[in-house]
Amino acid sequence: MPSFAPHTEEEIEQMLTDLGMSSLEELYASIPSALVRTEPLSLPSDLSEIEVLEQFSRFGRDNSAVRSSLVSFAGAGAYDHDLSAAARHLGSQSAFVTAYTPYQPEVAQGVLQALFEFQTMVARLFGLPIANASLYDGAASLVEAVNMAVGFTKQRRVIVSNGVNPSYREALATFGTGTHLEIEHLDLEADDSTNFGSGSADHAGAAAVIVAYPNYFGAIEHLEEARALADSERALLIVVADPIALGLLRSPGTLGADIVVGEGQSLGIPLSFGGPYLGLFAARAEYVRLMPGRLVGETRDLEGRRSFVTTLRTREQDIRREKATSNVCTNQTLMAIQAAIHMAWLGKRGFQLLARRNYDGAHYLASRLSEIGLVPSTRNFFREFTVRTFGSATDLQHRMLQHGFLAGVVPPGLDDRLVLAVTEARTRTEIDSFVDSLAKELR
Amino acid sequence: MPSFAPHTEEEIEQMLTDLGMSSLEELYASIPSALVRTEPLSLPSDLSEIEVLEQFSRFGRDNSAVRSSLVSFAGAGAYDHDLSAAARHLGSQSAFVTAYTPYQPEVAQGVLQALFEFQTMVARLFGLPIANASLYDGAASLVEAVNMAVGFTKQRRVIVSNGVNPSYREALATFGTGTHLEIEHLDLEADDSTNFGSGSADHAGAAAVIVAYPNYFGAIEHLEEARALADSERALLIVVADPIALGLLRSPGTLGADIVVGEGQSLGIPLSFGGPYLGLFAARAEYVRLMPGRLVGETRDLEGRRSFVTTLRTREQDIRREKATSNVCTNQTLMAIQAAIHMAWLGKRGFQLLARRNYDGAHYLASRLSEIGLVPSTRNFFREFTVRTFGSATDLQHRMLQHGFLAGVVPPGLDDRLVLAVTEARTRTEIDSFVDSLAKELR
Amino acid sequence: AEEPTIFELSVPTRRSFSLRNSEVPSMDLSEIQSWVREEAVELPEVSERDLVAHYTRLASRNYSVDLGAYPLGSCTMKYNPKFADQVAAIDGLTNVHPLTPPEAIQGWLRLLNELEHYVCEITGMAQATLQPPAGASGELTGLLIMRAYHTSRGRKPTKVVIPDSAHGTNPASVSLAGYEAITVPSGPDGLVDLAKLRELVDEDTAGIMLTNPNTLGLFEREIREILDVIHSVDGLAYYDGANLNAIVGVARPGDMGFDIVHSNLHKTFATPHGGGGPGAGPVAVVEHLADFLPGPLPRSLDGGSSYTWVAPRRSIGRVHAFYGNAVVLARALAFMQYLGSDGLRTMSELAVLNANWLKARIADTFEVAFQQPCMHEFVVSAERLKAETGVRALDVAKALLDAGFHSPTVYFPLVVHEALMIEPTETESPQTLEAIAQALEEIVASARTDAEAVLAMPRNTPVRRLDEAMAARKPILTEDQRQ
Amino acid sequence: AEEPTIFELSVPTRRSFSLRNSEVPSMDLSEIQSWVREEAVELPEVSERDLVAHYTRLASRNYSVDLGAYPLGSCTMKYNPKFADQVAAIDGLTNVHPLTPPEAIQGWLRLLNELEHYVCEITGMAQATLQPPAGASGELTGLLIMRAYHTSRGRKPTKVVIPDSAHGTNPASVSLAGYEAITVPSGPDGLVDLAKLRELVDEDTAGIMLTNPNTLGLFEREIREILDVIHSVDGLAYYDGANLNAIVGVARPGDMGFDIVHSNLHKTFATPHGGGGPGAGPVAVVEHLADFLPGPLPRSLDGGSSYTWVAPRRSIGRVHAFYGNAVVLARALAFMQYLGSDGLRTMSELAVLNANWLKARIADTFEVAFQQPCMHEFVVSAERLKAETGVRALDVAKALLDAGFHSPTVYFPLVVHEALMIEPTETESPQTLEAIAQALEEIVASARTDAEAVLAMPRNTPVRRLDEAMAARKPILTEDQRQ
Repeated sequence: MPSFAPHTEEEIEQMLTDLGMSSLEELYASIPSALVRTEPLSLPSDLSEIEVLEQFSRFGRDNSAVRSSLVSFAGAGAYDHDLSAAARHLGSQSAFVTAYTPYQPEVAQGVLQALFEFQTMVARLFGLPIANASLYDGAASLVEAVNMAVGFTKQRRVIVSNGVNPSYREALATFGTGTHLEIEHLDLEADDSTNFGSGSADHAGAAAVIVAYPNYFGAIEHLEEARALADSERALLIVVADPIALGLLRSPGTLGADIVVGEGQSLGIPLSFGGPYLGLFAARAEYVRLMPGRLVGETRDLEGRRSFVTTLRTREQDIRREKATSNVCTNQTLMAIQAAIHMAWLGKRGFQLLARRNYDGAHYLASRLSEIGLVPSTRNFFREFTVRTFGSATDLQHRMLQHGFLAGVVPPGLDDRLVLAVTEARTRTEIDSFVDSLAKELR
Repeated sequence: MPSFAPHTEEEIEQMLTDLGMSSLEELYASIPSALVRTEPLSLPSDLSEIEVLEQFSRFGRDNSAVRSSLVSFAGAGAYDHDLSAAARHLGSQSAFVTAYTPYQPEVAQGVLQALFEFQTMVARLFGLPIANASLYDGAASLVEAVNMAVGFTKQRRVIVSNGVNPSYREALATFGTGTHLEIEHLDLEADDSTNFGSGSADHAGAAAVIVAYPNYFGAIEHLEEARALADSERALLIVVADPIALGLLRSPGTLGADIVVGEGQSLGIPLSFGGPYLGLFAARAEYVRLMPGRLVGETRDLEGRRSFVTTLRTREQDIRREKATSNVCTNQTLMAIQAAIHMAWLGKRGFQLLARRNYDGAHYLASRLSEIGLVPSTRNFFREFTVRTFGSATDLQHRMLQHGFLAGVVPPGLDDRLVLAVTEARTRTEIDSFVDSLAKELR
Repeated sequence: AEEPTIFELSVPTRRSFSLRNSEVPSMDLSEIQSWVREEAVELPEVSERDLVAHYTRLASRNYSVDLGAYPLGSCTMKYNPKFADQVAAIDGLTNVHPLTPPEAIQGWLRLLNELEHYVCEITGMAQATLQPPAGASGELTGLLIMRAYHTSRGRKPTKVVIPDSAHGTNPASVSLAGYEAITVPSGPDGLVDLAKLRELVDEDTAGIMLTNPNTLGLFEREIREILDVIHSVDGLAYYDGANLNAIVGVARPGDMGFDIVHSNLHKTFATPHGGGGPGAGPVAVVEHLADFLPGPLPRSLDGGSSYTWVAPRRSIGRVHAFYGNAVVLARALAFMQYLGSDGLRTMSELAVLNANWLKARIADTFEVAFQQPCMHEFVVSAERLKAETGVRALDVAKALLDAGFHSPTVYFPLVVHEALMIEPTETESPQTLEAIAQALEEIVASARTDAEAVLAMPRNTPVRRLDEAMAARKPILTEDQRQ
Repeated sequence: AEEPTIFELSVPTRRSFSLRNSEVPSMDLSEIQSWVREEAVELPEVSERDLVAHYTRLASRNYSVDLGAYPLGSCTMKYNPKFADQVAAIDGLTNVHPLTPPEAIQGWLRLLNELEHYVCEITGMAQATLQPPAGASGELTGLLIMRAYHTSRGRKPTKVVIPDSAHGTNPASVSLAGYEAITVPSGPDGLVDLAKLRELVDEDTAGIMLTNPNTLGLFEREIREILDVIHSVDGLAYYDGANLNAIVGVARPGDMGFDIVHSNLHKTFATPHGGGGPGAGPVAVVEHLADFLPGPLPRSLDGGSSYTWVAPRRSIGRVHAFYGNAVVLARALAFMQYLGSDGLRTMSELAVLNANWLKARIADTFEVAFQQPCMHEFVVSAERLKAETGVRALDVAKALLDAGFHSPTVYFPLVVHEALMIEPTETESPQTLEAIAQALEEIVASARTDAEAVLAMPRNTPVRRLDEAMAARKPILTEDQRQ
């Protein structure tokens, strides 16, 4: 008997006897015998917890790309920020980790209040009045935003800047086959910012104009131009925003965005090889009944005490079924709570300072790289920027790995460029060494 | 202002104003000015939490002697057992970690009940009716046991086997200068067991006879002989017991011990470079009012609910002052709770099986070593035994480090011996490789 | 006492943060000046001490599996073994950027490849994507594969069949996949009405979505016949793995004839639910659908000595920004390795044993909806109790909170009135099942003697019943929407 | 509800354990047969699920710093920053055997050496041992150094002077060091009566033990004069560091003239108290006592490029089986590095500010024992309240639990009647201090209107007041002693 289930042999016997059965197999009498396996699964037999742990430690050691052994300048939607110990500690409390979706609010005030606070922080960050309690990741948030825009405008045409993360655009295309999206793209200028005049000029009406802020290549977009295009198309403006950038830059909501989405990984969540991350989603208040995902609202209990509850549930799939605003059920609550704690740990001033450190680091690297002839495409960038390499960027990246550096990310289909990110976790020494190594490789 | 204290500059000003003061320095007006420092401490300035963490990670990397890179056969009072994840998780809950001594039992039932359960487990393990809520470590428990025996017998002579861990004997000697102990030693036989006839034969009366079970060199002692000596000396029999061994061996209490002490590190506590560990202490019920340390007892609350409280507090220093049974105030509560959880995780059968695995591992190593001419001094051993080396054991140990092995412990002053321990954490492959490397070095 | 919000605890210039000392010079902002914000974002300003106290107190106001039983039907709230938390904390797994070249992430690629193998063996499928971050995402992924399959064959069917007992995610996902959800009713035995299904299915049927056992906890005995109907019109059969915990090692969707399967790793494979997520919903398919899987897939080209990413030939495209909830995937694999082949089967057997035993134990307390043996969960009705005392399923659920247990699922599935849907999972002991049964008995007994008292429950919880209508009438979703 | 004990949850053959699969052959037991036990130790047999639920529920029945304020005088229950938990979990620190040759433990040796430097700089001493695992152990270690010093000079003085306000550990340690504790009374100002001290001290005086500030929270202004008296008879002055949190960076025991100092790292340097331990109580000494320190000491022989163990020449011998509570020591060093030179001083300043402010704030509610400015803690008396209402200091302490705060220390120091000893620490905000003050005011107001209600408190705690007499009359210390 594995140690996982509590039952003793004797108890199993007794329970079966209580049921008038003589074996566990009998429990499956309702399954046609042809479907009941007589052979065990062709999988290894059980391991002790320590052996499993050692196995996974070996997996870990087989990844040379950990912070302690590889200095990373990779970003492109996932950033190597320093994590706060407090958020890690508080987010790993079993009361949060092992709870279910707060369907019984009387015993779920912890999760509910933490999510209410999270919603408030996201709304303030994005400059919009309401936010939901999280979606799967940045890409999912974008897909849901487009679905919402389609639902609101009854249009299926969406205009997407090529500055939006290629993975997000791919996910949008994937899900767009189901929702019959017609996706048009906006080209980029030489400075990596979107050319808002590059789409079809007939202004036929669209569900949404989508732009990233800053974009995948690092450029800070001109949102007023995006807003103008959206207006001319009678479309919603959806902005994919980097939350850390908003410590320094004006929020998309105040610049005219109708929906702002983003990836929340930067807000205190480990790189984790890509997940679990955190989809952020905020919108204008008028869209509240079209929102995807869970919403936590404030109310009172029988005794008049302030309390919190999931609300506007009739939007959701378990009640509205095929007419739901989204099929989302599970979200990323734990990550949302952890991000909220991390944001509170950073606080108003820390968040501002952090953004500034990221800006300074990236611009310092850019200035150093300019010295060796790698000039960023734009000077309007925040913590990430793009340089053209001389020759294959993939090869260069490979060679830089031997020096102990992850030399950014090679954009899909653009093997002569590197997208480089610098967070507050990169010291000046690391940046200088990186530039020196790169100079050697390029010589 | 460091981030540690919450006060804002403004609040500090306001609080000072409320107090009629104009500066923080004024708070120290009662200190003679000659004693108030005007220079800052000659210490580095503050670091961020991430920088401190990185600093300590470097300290960690500078220890090559971690399990992942060094296969250890060292024991001698600290053992490399596998730890249970459950005990680690449960023991690190902040409700336990950041609580104080349970002086207000109404809000400390968690710690109190956990300690009551711990006391029960220790008492059952040692075969005695009562146990306390922990002392600092095995050595401290021995010192306290001797103090208790001295208090009970009014004798200052103690008879200590040379099989007792040398560090414990040293600590006893250290503290014995304050309590005016007269310490006599019992020699060991060639098989590393105590020669109970080797002390002075006049049976002048003693406070205690002290023997380890199994002893430092690994030999399982004949406790009935120790009991006979204690009887002839009208002394208490104090046994320093290895808790893991008691999964296989009869408990010292049932074999006549009056007080049993031991080191609880083996019970789910990390090696931790020697601390924090866990002093175990159990005794016959008649000594209850002489016990050192905290005792948790069962009682009822106002509403008749079973509850737990520290009891017999009049033994303790904060009440009885210079007449207290001990000066202990802080103990090792957190370790006691963690050990209790680990013991409960092991359970009756797991504890037995674990002991057997340790026995098997040690005897397997011994049999393999015998093949290459390193024959253990005794065959009556549990998970640890002693071999004589040909030449300096320290040199051999140094050479074995290069092979990735910690070749046991060299007993103080005996540079031709190695004390080798094998726990369940050592695989057969590791044992075989160790023997192969040792054979090469000895060739 | 109410806990203040973190914003109410805020004091200007107070702080928790501790940032690495900057060694980088301050750089010129003039280039981006027009974008620079004037006011900092109004995040709270609290000390770390208050931050920790706040979220520790919030945690103390939340029920969780670690505190006690959670017999929440269809949610599989089993105990999550603690060693998996250590797996999830391994530095070499958590501190890895997803866009690292394969040579530097061999551990991760191997791990994911191994998990894919486990998922395929357990479901009886050929290949799998690990990208979907939750069950609903898996459903939509599977349906898009279904769509791509039909498209590849030049067909454009428009309908997907779903039983009336299905989870809401199923019809919602069908809509998002661009299909029309067609409901097939359950027969009086709670199973799909095969005759009705035959009437519904035609050339316009793209496929079917089924949970088996279904949400009533009943195994669809005629599953092969059902799927034959679908396959006869070139439809595909989608297996919703929400209830997989009933049959691991006992029966496989692949053997039943399913073409596409998702598995909720956070249910069956014990990754913690996190208050609502993260989850993971890998999708496995039969060999002839493998080319449509989202990419990239972790594959060895040299028999296992090294791994790289491979893109499926006719992939529907990516469904996650990276590779799914990777650390959740690691936890699930760890759990599978821990239980091993036999342990996985025993897990399901004991889940089914617990459900049947508890069902029998409370058969006199509530009306059991369907008499045949159940799988891992079962549904009872509080209709009689409601008629006799006015105490509804919801009230029973609330009263159970006072007894120290989480509530069962109520009012689902829709086909049973005053439904209480109970899934004890295999991790609860017979003693705990007995305690739940006794608590339910006591609630029913109380309802008969003093219904008002039951209607006023819970009383021992951090808050009592909430005014949900008030919350919905004029939603306050943020601190700033409060008047 | 009562929580069953882990033994009551036990069911024969149930299990949590998961042991590594054995590859080693089963070995012959015959050689040790006479020792082999017949029955396994009666440890509980529970599932990991029940184990986790049990200890999670126990944790939920415990107050802690992370939940709220803990103004427990003389205990310095400050917030423990969370990053130190990560320090304490570093694999390269925790998984190291203490008896490893120095070449393989350079990180630990360097760490300990660095901590010794911090301790010495903060206390104004020359060298230190880190072995004592707690304050009381440090006291005894220091006193044995005192003894060894006198012995080395061929002297055998027998008495150690202790103020009447001292902690109980002081006289207890003095006894265990083989000395007689001689009490010097406090004057009306709460400070050592210097004249009385002069009368007491003679050639038979080995030394003095002092806490400064003392347990009344008052700084001994005449400290130099006091120590001169001691030194004039070749006595040594021992500084009990229990109250060091008041003066770090502001004043140093070494500068005051002390010869031996212990520091409770779990108080001043924020290592968590763990429900009563582990702690750490390093002892630092002036240069001429360094030879007596317990060994070994971590030292560099080549200016810091490598470290080894060195034994002091006339060491009193080891006081711990290994090197003390090493991981606690690491946490403390991490805290010191985090605060840095200035931060450490600010820490103490704000601790003193908080204490003075709260003292002033509640001066109308209780009688402040001593009017002069306090250091990090202060003592008030509930004598008037008791006389007027029958509500004692203990009752105030219990009532405060209902307000969500931990109680202050009561009935200590002994020199104040109905003492409430309050130490807010620097980590509590002014808002929290105000909330404590209001709670105390409300208790006193309640006592005047309805004393019975206050005497019946606490009501909102997991259990209410306990029958402590019953516990002591016939002690039940284990499950097996219960009838």
